[in-house]
Amino acid sequence: MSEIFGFTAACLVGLGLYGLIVHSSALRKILSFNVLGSGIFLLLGVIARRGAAAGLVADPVPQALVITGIVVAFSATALGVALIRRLDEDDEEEGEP
Amino acid sequence: MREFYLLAGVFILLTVAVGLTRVLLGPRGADRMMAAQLLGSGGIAAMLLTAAGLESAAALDVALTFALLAAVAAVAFTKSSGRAARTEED
Amino acid sequence: MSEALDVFTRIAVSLGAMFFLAGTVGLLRFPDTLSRLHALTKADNLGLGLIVLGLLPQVAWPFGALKLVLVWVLVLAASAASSQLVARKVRGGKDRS
Amino acid sequence: MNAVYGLFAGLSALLLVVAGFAVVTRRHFAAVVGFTAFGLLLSLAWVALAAPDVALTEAAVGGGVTGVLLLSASVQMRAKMEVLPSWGVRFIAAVLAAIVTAGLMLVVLMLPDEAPTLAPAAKESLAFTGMGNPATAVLMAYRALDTMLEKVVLLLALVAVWSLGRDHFWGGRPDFDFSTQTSGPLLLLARVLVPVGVLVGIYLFWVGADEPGGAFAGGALIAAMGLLAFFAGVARPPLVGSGWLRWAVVAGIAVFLIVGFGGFWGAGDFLAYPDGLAKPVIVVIEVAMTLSIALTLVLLVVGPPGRRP
Repeated sequence: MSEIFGFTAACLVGLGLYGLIVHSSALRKILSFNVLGSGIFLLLGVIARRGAAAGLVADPVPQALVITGIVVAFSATALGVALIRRLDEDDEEEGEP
Repeated sequence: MREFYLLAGVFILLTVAVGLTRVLLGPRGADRMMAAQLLGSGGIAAMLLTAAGLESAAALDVALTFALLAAVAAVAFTKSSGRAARTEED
Repeated sequence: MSEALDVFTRIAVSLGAMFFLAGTVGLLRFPDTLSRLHALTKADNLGLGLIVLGLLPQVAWPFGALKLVLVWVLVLAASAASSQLVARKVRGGKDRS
Repeated sequence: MNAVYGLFAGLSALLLVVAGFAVVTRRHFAAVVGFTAFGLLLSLAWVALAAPDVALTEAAVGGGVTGVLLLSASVQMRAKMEVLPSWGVRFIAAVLAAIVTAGLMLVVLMLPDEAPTLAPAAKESLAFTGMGNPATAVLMAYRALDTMLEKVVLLLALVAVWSLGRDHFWGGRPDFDFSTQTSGPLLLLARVLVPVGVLVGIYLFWVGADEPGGAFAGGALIAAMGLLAFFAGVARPPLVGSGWLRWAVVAGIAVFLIVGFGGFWGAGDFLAYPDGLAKPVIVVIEVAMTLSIALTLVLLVVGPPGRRP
């Protein structure tokens, strides 16, 4: 039954990819990239749920991987936002509209 | 009884998700923020019901985390929606 | 005894769900921001309150119950404070223009 | 069970609608609101997938600190609406995305019936560490090296963010956007919520050994409370140049490394825990990690120094 989330994950990856291509502003690209990443995490979650064995309801290894992944994704997002801000400031100083 | 919890949770989630159209309609930043706030408390309610329905005690902790973060998000939205509105007026 | 409690839970949770429905309808149909705020706070406080009340007899005593009540109190505090902030913002905007 | 099926289907539909909204809408502010709502729904999905640890981390990191970060960025942008490319470009992008989605769906359908799993191996490490929560055992014992390197990634990201500050601001406080105005209700909220939130964060970290929770969820929750304190004006972002801050930020990695090299002497390998002492050693690492994570997340959100020291 957890395969439903597998399909959802596939759609999320598609949505994120679409946003990553069509958006021109960096902020929206970052946001789309996060949606894409969430799709991949969700896929790992489905794989973890299918790997239930040895008395555990799910395989904890992919789950731990996702926990690490969420934090790494956040670090990348924070760095991206900091870059956008600095770019904006520099644009303003050069007097661009 | 477990079925009842889960169905009630899904019902609340779908209801407040319809309210999200306010985010589209606006017109003020405050209206958008209120829709998100409604989704927040609806999500907390759904999480509590899921905790009961799936008999997962840990889901209660997730609901607790939600409750705390809903407040942070609400404050951040109010502060920034005011800013966004002001710059829109400029 | 436990059957009576189950009936109580069903009634309280259903009522709570109704308040969420009412809050959503109000948020979508009420004409101005302040009355929408009124609808929203009803859903927040009463809807969630009734659900917490309904679930209280069903959770582990005492820590589960304590967490449930804590969730409700936190949402109440957050909703009260942010309603104030929203209302001030809306009124402040009107005064200026 | 039909109700579980309903929950899965309902959650999936909502996830897609909200994510679609966040990606497609032209208004930046609405997109960020949508993304925060998406984080909330995602963490419900994690509970449904029997992964409460991930749900907690997603709620605290995805919904909390990422939301505030993106919001502060969207507020600063001068253009409030997105300019989308022509209809044709969007169509081609949609087709491309649909192909990738279809491919992934095929993969989901073709997943082997007998799912490969590392659960038995993780279960073994569970017995060795004396912990009750398999996810924490994997993070701290079975794959501890990954967790340590991930802390290094966080630190590197912070170094990179700080390096984007201007030279004359170096050593000053970060200029966190909306910390200028405060009001009564906000002050009250911060004074009530921040202590409770920090307490819940410590609780999450503490039960993480045996129940869902752990250093990441606890640290992220404490970080969100720090942001709330900045919003209300009851605390200010710290001076970037201060010595205590640097020690606190590297504390997690430092303890990890000390334990790691201590492993050569005590147990014969890098990051090997001595017999019988695994649990106390892990708790010491986790305390330092929670502190470092909370602080690093806050510093990543508030950004590089923006005021003169």
